[in-house]
Amino acid sequence: MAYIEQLQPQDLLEMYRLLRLTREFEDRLCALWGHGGVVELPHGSQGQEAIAIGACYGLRQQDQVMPSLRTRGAFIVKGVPTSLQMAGIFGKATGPARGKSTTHHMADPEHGVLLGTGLIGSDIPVAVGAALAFKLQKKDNVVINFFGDGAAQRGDFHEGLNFAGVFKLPIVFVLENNGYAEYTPLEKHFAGDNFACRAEGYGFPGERIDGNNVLVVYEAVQRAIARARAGEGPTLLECMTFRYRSHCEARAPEYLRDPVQLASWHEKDPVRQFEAYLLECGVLDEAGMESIAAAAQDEISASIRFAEESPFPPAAELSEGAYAPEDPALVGGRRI
Amino acid sequence: MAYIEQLQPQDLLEMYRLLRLTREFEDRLCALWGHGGVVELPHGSQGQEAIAIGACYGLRQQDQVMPSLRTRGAFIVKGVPTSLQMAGIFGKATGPARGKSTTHHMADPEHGVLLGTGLIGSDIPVAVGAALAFKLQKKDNVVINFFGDGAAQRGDFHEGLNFAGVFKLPIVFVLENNGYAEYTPLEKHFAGDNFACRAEGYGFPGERIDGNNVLVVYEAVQRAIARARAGEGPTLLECMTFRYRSHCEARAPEYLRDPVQLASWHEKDPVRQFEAYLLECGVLDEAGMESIAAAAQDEISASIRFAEESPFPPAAELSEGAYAPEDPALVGGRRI
Amino acid sequence: MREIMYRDAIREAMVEEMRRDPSVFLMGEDVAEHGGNFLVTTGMYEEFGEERVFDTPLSESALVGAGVGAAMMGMRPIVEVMFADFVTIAMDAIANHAAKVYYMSGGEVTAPMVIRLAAYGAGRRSGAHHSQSVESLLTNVPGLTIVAPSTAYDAKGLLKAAIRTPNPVVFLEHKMLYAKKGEVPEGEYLVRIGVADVKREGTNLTLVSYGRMVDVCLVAARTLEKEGVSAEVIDLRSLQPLDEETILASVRKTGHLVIVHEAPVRGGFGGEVAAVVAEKALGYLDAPIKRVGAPWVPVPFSPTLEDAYVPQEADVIRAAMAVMSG
Amino acid sequence: MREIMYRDAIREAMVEEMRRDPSVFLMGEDVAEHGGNFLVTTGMYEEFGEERVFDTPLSESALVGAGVGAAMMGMRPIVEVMFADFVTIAMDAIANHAAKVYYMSGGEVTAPMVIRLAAYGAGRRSGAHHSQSVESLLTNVPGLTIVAPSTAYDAKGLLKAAIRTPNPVVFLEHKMLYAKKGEVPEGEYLVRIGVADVKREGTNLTLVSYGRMVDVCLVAARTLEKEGVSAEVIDLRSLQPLDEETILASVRKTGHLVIVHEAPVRGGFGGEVAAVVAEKALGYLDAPIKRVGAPWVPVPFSPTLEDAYVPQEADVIRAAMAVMSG
Ligand SMILES: Cc1ncc(C[n+]2csc(CCOP(=O)(O)OP(=O)(O)O)c2C)c(N)n1
Ligand SMILES: Cc1ncc(C[n+]2csc(CCOP(=O)(O)OP(=O)(O)O)c2C)c(N)n1
Ligand SMILES: [Mg+2]
Ligand SMILES: [Mg+2]
Repeated sequence: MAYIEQLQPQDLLEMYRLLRLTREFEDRLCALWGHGGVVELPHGSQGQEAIAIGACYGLRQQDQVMPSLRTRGAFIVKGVPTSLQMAGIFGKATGPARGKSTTHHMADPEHGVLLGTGLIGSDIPVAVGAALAFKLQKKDNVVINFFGDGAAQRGDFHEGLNFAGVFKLPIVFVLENNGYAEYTPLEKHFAGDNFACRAEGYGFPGERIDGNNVLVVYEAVQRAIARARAGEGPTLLECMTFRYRSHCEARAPEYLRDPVQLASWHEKDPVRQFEAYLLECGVLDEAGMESIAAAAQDEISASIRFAEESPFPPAAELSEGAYAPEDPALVGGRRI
Repeated sequence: MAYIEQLQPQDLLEMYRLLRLTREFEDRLCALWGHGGVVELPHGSQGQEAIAIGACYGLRQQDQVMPSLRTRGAFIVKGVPTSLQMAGIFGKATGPARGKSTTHHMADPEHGVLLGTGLIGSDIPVAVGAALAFKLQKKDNVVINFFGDGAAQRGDFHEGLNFAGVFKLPIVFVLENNGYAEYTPLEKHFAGDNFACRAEGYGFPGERIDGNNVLVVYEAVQRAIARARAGEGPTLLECMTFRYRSHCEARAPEYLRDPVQLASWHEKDPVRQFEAYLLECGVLDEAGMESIAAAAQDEISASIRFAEESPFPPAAELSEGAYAPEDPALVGGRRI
Repeated sequence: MREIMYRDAIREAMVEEMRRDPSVFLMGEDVAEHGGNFLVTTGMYEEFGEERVFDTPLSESALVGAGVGAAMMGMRPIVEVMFADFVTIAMDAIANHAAKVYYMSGGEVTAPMVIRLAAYGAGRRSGAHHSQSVESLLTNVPGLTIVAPSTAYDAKGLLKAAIRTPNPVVFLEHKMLYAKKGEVPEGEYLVRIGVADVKREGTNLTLVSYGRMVDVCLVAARTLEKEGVSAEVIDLRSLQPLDEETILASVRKTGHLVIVHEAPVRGGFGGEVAAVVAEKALGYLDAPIKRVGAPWVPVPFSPTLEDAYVPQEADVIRAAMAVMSG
Repeated sequence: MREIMYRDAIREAMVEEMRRDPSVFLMGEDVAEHGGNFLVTTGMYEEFGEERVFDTPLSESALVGAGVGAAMMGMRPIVEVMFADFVTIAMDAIANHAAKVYYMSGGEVTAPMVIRLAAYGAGRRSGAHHSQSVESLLTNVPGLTIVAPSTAYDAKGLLKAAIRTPNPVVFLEHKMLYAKKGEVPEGEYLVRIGVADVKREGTNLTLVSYGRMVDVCLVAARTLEKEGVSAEVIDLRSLQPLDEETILASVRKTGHLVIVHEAPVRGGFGGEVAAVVAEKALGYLDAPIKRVGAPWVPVPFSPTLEDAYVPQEADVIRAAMAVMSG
């Protein structure tokens, strides 16, 4: 395991902090839902955090991530302030795009987050296009594209991965296989044995890995990134995981799911798992654990306060910004 | 090879007749192009005939075929009169849909030909839907869906095959891999080693076979059909072949292609190959060969005459038939 | 009479038709056990079983495309597209295949199917990709039939008619109408496709609308009454075919026309209505035709912005007063 | 002045912009060695090499989607969709992504790209899926800019402007115009997007058109002259933005309006033009507004049918005479 061996204790602690912060964000958000304030319907990533943290840890600022609906951790690792995210979830003017779009698919060029889309899977060709830009610009940056097992059934998954394979683009496809597309279990939308094998049909490697082990994810993604930066092309990583919450907060966690299966996954909790490892190898102690937990609590509390206290965007801003300012020498006429 | 062993001499002779007739149709059509009469731009299937003949031979009338742009033989085996096809190519009222549509994507419910589309690959989900109907209707008919290596890069290939796999539908996907999508060679639109492996990602078998050997194709398709009729689901067959003509008659056969490669495929000609086999095993002799060839010539000559002598549809028919007649109790108002 | 919700009326139409005709079936994403995110198909899986009510993979193009293929082979599929915004990934199956089947086959093949573009429109803080009014992406496509009911009664009657027609029908369901209650007879009835409904009679202003905006027009009409303006409110119910006669008869009577829809104005269906009147009843117009619609931007997420995005009673009244005084 | 074909003008615009700006590149199906089925991109691969002119797999959704992603990252892609009819499989990337990038990102990200919807329209016996006029699938989508040049001069000038704008532009090329010759200056010039062109001055009838139908209107105008009708012919050139002022100024002068496009009438862009006039120049109209367009059917294949499908001079004249006598 070449890459994780190079991780220093502070790296491990930082990964742990990011895991805790992400978990804290999601738990607090889900708890707030229904009690006013939260406007954007939460699609909790609890149980899947290791994928986003492991995949994004150590990325360059210029490296781009295209998050899925369930990759809160990607925003956090890339440095998108939790206060900005929370404000956006509250629909406030201090959120992304001053409230014009949801945070689910927010863009943050400053931190290397690509603008996504509400159409699951349609973001894949767009992420591939960002990787194409890097290749054409001769930059050795990479794109990490997250999506779920459901998204993998979209035509855009196929066209996007084939396109990336043909041009050997610097992109890592991180498939979060949590066994469900909304309320449809995997066996009802997929007859294959695994998704990793699909990579062969595009001419690049695919691998199924444990998505609940942050170090396993980190190792696999770093290997894929090295390939990508070296111009050797894409990699598909199928990360096996499970979500604790329902598809969204409109339903209870057990809705249309087996409580036993749910419980079994709690056993493999990515945060606790990593925590136990760190305690065991002495990188972390109870005190450190507590302070990291407390810091996470404080940050999210502050973010919620920020969101609550922020103003809504004035209605007047509605009609601004459908078009970037254009040189009058190039464009005239009336938009409407 | 279970299925070809059951073929009787008259079956082999009939397959040979169909191969010759298809070749004759295509050669005469390409020769006519540019000399008036032919309205529909020919996309010759010369060199690939064994796929259509081998795949469609022995199909039930109720079995449906969804041809590709290069599956002339499918129309012929399914019994669509060559005179009707030729008349359509001439744009005559005696052609499919009385000239309203091209013959490329003609429908012929009487002979089990599904309405295709000019959008390469978009026909796949539609063919899958026909197979879905058979399953819902509890009929053990099958659908044979032909398409090329280019079409296999469309999102609809992916969505269609996954859909068919999930519902175990009675359909056989026949991929005509002729190494080109129009003028783009395979290596420029595909980085994988083969297409057959993609089937694994959909949960059903895929196989690469010799598309220039009509018996090899027949055997593989019959096996797949048996699976399909038994409710065991789809199969993907990648048939390796090559087209002698250019993508269409707008260009010469050698245009953007290697003459040596072209010549090498002529060595593997599906018609001559089968002919040699039949002569060798004594099913066919020179005399029989001649009479079959002569009959094919006569039929195509007659079809061309029929097409030439047929009238064009009167302009008045233009605006009829966008909607099936509707019960006035259900629909009123103005269409336009 | 019994009052039920728009969503229940849609379900009732599907259930009645599926009991009547074994070739009718429903497929879509999470329409079976789950019963749909807007509870439209709740209970149907339990009654009809997984052979006639089933979930599909997350593949809208295959979903609608397979519907076309099944329809061509004698079935009568109802396909639910979870959010109308997703029509962009099913456009080809709708516009290039379903719509052209009958013509391209010279009348030998039909594609009797209903494509339910569910939960269209703004109002639920769903963002730019779950809130659009997509009708104009389809209104210039010959071969399609397009309906957009505004009441539970029409939803049931139109959907039953749609399921029975031999041609493909696009059925638009506004997400903010799902919970709206209305009188709906228990039993069998049909609403003719292509026939508008005069929701309110009036003498000096015609308000033409469809979908969610019909109610906005009705509220505006009551206010206008106080201003001395007697507004007639027409619910098109169907965009294709279009009930030109009802529109023209009203305009000939009132001499004033305001067209209201939730979609943005430019390139919206309101232009078609205005053009029909400007060609066939121009002489009866006493004032310019005005259109009310959303501003020229994607649908925003934040409540303050989204609420301002959706045309309101005030917008209709402003346009109406301008027309009356113009 | 030098006369070149429409297709050559399009190529010249791309070549000049690629020489000027290294971030501009071209991708599409068979645009490189092959140079495109309509010879539009011939020679570009030879000049710019495979890094800036390259073929893509048969994947229109990925083609346009990747264009959006590359544009968001600082490139200026020109993506060629081989036939405009295929827009149905790239709709999502165009309408749901490219069009919304700037708004959804709060102005932090732009998607400067040109989507060349090539070879649209009827006339070459190409059948229902290679002959459509698809503009109305896009004219109700905020965020897009849509141009449809009718001459070689405009094609070059508009495309150069389109490549330089920071917003996504849909560029419509009519297949029957590719071989049409016109005067085109050798060097650098731009045609402003959103500005219509008065192709012919007239005093008592306004013919508004775009794309291939502009020439049909010009021929009709000459014939009408003999009938004593002085027709002004306006080539919109851009549908979004729309040059309302030029349309309105003309109608205020002539008092008569006929709108002509190749797409079917119902739901076509002609409705938008009629609505603008019916709102802003109604008082100046001396007669009903008429629209001329294709019948309500898919584009047929057979020559006799396809020729009858495309609006002809006679159709324009018939409508014009009806308006003048109405
Ligand atoms: C094109 C499209 N179809 C359907 C939906 C509705 N939808 C939102 S999330 C989702 C399931 C996604 O499943 P998956 O990709 O596995 O991601 P997960 O939610 O499991 O993380 C669906 C069907 C959508 N947003 N876009
Ligand atoms: C969606 C779509 N894109 C592009 C085209 C133009 N086109 C027609 S045939 C073809 C190549 C098809 O290649 P393949 O599927 O391998 O079939 P082949 O012609 O080799 O038999 C292309 C790109 C089309 N008709 N439809
Ligand atoms: Mg999932
Ligand atoms: Mg091929």
